[in-house]
Amino acid sequence: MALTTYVEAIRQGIWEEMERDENVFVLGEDVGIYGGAFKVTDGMLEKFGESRVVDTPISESGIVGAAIGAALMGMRPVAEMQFADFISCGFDQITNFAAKCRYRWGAPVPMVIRGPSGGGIHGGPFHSQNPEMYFVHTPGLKVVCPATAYDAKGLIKSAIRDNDPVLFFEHKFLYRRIKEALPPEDFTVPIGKAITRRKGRDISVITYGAMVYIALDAAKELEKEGIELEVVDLRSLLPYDREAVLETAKKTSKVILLHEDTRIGGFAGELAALISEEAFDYLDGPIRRITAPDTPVPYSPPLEEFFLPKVSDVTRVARELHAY
Amino acid sequence: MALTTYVEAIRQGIWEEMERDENVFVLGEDVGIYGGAFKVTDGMLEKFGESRVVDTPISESGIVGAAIGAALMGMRPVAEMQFADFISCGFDQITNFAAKCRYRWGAPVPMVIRGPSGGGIHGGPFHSQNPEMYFVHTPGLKVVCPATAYDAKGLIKSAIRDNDPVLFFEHKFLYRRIKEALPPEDFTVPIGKAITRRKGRDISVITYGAMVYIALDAAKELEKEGIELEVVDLRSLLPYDREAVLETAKKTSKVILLHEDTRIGGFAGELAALISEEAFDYLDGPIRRITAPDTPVPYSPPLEEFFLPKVSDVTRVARELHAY
Amino acid sequence: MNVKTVNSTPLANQRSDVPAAETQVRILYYLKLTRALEDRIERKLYRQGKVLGGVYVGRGQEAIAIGSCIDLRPDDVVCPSHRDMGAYLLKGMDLRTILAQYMGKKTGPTKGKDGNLHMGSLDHNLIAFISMLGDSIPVAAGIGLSFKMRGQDRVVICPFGDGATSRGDWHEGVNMASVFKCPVVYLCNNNQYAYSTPLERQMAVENVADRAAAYGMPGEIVDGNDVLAVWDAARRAIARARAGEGPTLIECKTFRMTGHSAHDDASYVPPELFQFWEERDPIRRLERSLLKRGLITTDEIEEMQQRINSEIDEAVQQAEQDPYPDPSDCVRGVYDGQ
Amino acid sequence: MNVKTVNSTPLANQRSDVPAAETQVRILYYLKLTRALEDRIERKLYRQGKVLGGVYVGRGQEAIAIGSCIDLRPDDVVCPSHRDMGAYLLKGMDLRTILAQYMGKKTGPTKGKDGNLHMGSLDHNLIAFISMLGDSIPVAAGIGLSFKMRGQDRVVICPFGDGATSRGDWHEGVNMASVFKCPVVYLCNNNQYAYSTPLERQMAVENVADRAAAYGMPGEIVDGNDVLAVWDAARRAIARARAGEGPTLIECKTFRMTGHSAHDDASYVPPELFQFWEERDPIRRLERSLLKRGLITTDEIEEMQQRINSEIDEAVQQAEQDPYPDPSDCVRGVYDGQ
Ligand SMILES: Cc1ncc(C[n+]2csc(CCOP(=O)(O)OP(=O)(O)O)c2C)c(N)n1
Ligand SMILES: Cc1ncc(C[n+]2csc(CCOP(=O)(O)OP(=O)(O)O)c2C)c(N)n1
Ligand SMILES: [Mg+2]
Ligand SMILES: [Mg+2]
Repeated sequence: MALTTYVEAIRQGIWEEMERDENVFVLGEDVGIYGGAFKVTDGMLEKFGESRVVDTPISESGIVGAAIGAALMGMRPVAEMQFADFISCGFDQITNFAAKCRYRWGAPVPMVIRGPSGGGIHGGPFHSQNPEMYFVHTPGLKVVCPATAYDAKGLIKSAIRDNDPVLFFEHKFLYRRIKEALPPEDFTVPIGKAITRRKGRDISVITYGAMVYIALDAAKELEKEGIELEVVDLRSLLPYDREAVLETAKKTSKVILLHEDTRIGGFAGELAALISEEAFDYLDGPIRRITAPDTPVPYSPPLEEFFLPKVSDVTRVARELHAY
Repeated sequence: MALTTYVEAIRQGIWEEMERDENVFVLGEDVGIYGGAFKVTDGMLEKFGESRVVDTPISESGIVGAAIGAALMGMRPVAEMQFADFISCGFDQITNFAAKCRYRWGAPVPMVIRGPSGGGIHGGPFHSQNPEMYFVHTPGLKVVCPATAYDAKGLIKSAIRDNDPVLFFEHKFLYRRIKEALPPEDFTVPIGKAITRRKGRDISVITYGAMVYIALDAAKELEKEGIELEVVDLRSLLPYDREAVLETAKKTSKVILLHEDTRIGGFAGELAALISEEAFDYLDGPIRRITAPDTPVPYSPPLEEFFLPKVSDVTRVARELHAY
Repeated sequence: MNVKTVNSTPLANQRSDVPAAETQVRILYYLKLTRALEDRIERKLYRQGKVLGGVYVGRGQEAIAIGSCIDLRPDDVVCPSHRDMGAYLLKGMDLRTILAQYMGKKTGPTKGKDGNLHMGSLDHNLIAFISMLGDSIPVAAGIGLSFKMRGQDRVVICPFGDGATSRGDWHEGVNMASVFKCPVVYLCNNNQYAYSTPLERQMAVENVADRAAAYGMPGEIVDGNDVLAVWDAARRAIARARAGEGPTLIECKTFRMTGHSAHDDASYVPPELFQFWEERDPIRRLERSLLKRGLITTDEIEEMQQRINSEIDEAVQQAEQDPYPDPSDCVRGVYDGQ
Repeated sequence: MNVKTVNSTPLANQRSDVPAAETQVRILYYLKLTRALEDRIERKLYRQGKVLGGVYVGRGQEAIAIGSCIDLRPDDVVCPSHRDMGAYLLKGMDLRTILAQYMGKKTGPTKGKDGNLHMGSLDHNLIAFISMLGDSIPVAAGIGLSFKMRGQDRVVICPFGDGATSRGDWHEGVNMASVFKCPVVYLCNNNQYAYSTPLERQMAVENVADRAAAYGMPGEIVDGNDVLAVWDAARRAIARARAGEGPTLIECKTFRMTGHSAHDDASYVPPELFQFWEERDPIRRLERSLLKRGLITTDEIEEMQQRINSEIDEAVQQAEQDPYPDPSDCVRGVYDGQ
């Protein structure tokens, strides 16, 4: 059976939703004839035509605002940020207009904002960012960070069908590096549900995005030493799966929180607060954070290598926790 | 001795810095003849003239960008956001240009962005926000949230003298509600240092901004029951005083994290992570968060009353923790 | 006041026209209703502490929203700004609902979640304004874009102030609307001040309409205190939009006859300016013209005023009796199904 | 190509002029140096994997940065964009430093923290570009504002692409510069594409210069592939800025003779367009003109090319030998004193 890459899975998901629902359309910079900087909308112009595949000027705030307007009229726009870093330019429309319409006046804004995030490709400070926390801290939004091709396709479909604004952060390092066989039939993955990628009795590693693979590699290595990691992939950050987080924490009693995003104010803080608030009695050791340091994402290979959390970070911390 | 309000303390601080250093200037909407929506720049136009008190068009991103340009040339701009809520419109310039210049190419950007934040005045969703976390999660920035007139004056001076971009969030509820006698001589308050507002052996309440008063009122009430709260006012969120946080946590072994900002991704998460990581063995009970719920700030009095953390929330949680 | 078309592109159907007689009388009614309602809110309810937070009114600018929206179809959309009360009335939002909004009552369109003119209703095709000025400009473009995609001949009226045109979102939105030829009428309330900031400190051009040239869009200047002139310019811009010819920028020269908001005494405004514009009050102007043309009598005007006052009295009473939201409503409605 | 001044405001000293003979030869040198350097980076070092990440070059557009910056004073500031290599060379950044930047070496101006043209140096009065297009427009206004405040007669050259003019920050920055009369020359590289998006999908006007009218600013169109025309327009705009008359918008019509970046084959660009512009290559144009006017000989051109090649060879060797940053440098330099 043919294997589907992460990037192709997203493309298929959007494509199928556009076939299913004529209210779905894509807009963004170079999404038309060029098919998007990473080819996520490749072929859509030919298939669906100019009115549903809209090339825009370089106006992130305008793109988001226009998507909001269309969504208020019942359309289901899927707006591309050429790089997730540029979502900063649409921050106000997303956090103040899109996020608050339903709460203020009951108006649904069913839209998706998607784009490539994350490092590991020597993109430097403006093509490697992980902007998820800016939106996780904004009530009214949903935030999704898929790690596999299956989840990418299932979650982009759920995001498009969702009646609230969803931020869909793709990890560009995974675009063409991972593949899997996808079921031919229509399927979705629910927003807000985590998945356990590996069961283990000793230590829980709660993570998401590209870091899922770092955790799994670390688990393989520690296995040899008889240390069993449980790896939980959150998949969604807002809403996030409180039950799954508490369940694994209570099960292993030792928790590592791992993300590629920077440390202070990162998602690990939210998880640490939840766990120390609601699973305190189950903990047998300190909750440990493994994150990028608090710096912009540097360009030069040795610097970026230093910046990104590594398998050796997870194994080191896991050994310490195990010995604790 | 005359008492100085919180708002007047900020005005004095900026005024004195402008007298001390001709590179200091203010810019923003209606800061000139009108003296600012909350009168923070009142009288400055007459005293310092148009070239140092710059009324701008309604262009938050332009205001921040212009401040960055001036700062790169060695000026020390103090940019006003008429309401901190509107900082969302300058988000990109702040987080991508100002925050990253020094790291990328060693260029200092000594500037202050200040404005009124917080609720309690029936301002509704767009005149009551607490935007601090968007910037606390951005390496390269500093974030300050003073709670007293003394700190407001001392910290605005430190912010203006700082060689990095500082976000200075004033709490508009405190502007005219609190007063104190200020020393006549020049003084500053260091960025990054917390202060213990009240010593207590039983439970630590770590907070900042207007919530400091909620914590102190709760402490008075609990005192009667023999429960002694220790109230730590962080004053700065980035950098924040790790030592002070760990010290009080280790001392009382029971911690309440209190803020007016919403819950998921709020600063309490950062503190919970630090404490459960580095003071785990000292804890005698779960770390408890008291925050606003995850909603926009509602307008109607009963709703806003429900939204804002109250003295009764602190006393309730403190009693639970004490009994734990 | 001189009226010129700044852009070479001619507006569809340049021939100017006037509304039917009964429409002109309806216009007078809505002008007076708007004025009376906002007076009641600002000068009474706010001072009585029954309306909290900020209050902004459109005193002296009523002709703009009303002249432009009086002939809209129910399926046309308006994205009002903070001085466009008339648009809410014309789109059919009733007085009691509006007053409940100002009082933070559960019966208001935001159920107390937001205040003053920060209200909307999809049933009325009214988009709720957010404080961030200019944000509604690209939103209006997107609404118009959806009409094009669906082949609908609906239009969007998007009013804003002179100050809002300095926002980046204004530029991005107007540019996108022009590139996509969206059916939007961008309507500027140029009251010559943004809060305390006069026009010359906001822009280096004489007219907001001068900015239309940057978008290949017609830019027309009208006397914003002449409701019939606003009506005519809007009529032509709406026709142009419905015909698929794209957006138009209409600049309505007017003046803010109050402070920026209820707490501002506007001491920074030269008194002569208030006097100059007081003489051009849009309501008295229309009254004089209707009387002169025998379309209405002084008794009828008097009676109209009585009717308006009692309508408002009644609505205020009802709204005052309306319940506040339940405190726990605070946590409801953030997401679908909550 | 027709050159017109869009705005009524005349530029200071409309009489056009040409640079001194030795300046024209220096211009040729910098044009050829820029071309050779970018070719080396894009066609050699990038393909050899010695330069990672994205690579953008200004092939065919070299005349714009060089014509506008050749006569700048050391204390004048430039805020280059991603196709303005010439500006770095003219402001005195040496080849080895630039190449070290592309290779992520510690000896580059960002010490490996950032890549390609995302570099700056306050010593050279070069402001580091950030990816977010248009962000440098208000920054340039602020730099100019500081010159006004301090009574300095310095100017800022701020280049950007046609696509960047769609950004809200472009509007806010240009508007503020006009209102404050900042000494800035806004210089548009109109290469008629933003990535794959042609001009007509970005704006509803024919010329970027048409946008100047919205800011009461002169807008001049020049042939961006005629370096002497660019020099002359920039000279007049700089004089105007130094004289305190405010900003100018110069639109340089040109064409991007490559893909958007090294990985883009530009298959979406009609081949005729490349051919049309290839014939207008700014370097060969200047060579022909200098030869015709006897200001240089073919041998001298040949020799100049040799010199440039060996300068680059040497710089590449040095940069390749330069050290990478220490991994732990990652956490240094976020704040003062770190
Ligand atoms: C982005 C943003 N910045 C600042 C404000 C604060 N503010 C509210 S109204 C106003 C003046 C608006 O002027 P204008 O657009 O001319 O409208 P007018 O009030 O004159 O009708 C300002 C600065 C805001 N609401 N939004
Ligand atoms: C705010 C923002 N959005 C998107 C991008 C991605 N991007 C990089 S270059 C480019 C095209 C730029 O076109 P133009 O401004 O005409 O400059 P050119 O590359 O043609 O010289 C785009 C869309 C960006 N860098 N910044
Ligand atoms: Mg105005
Ligand atoms: Mg271009």
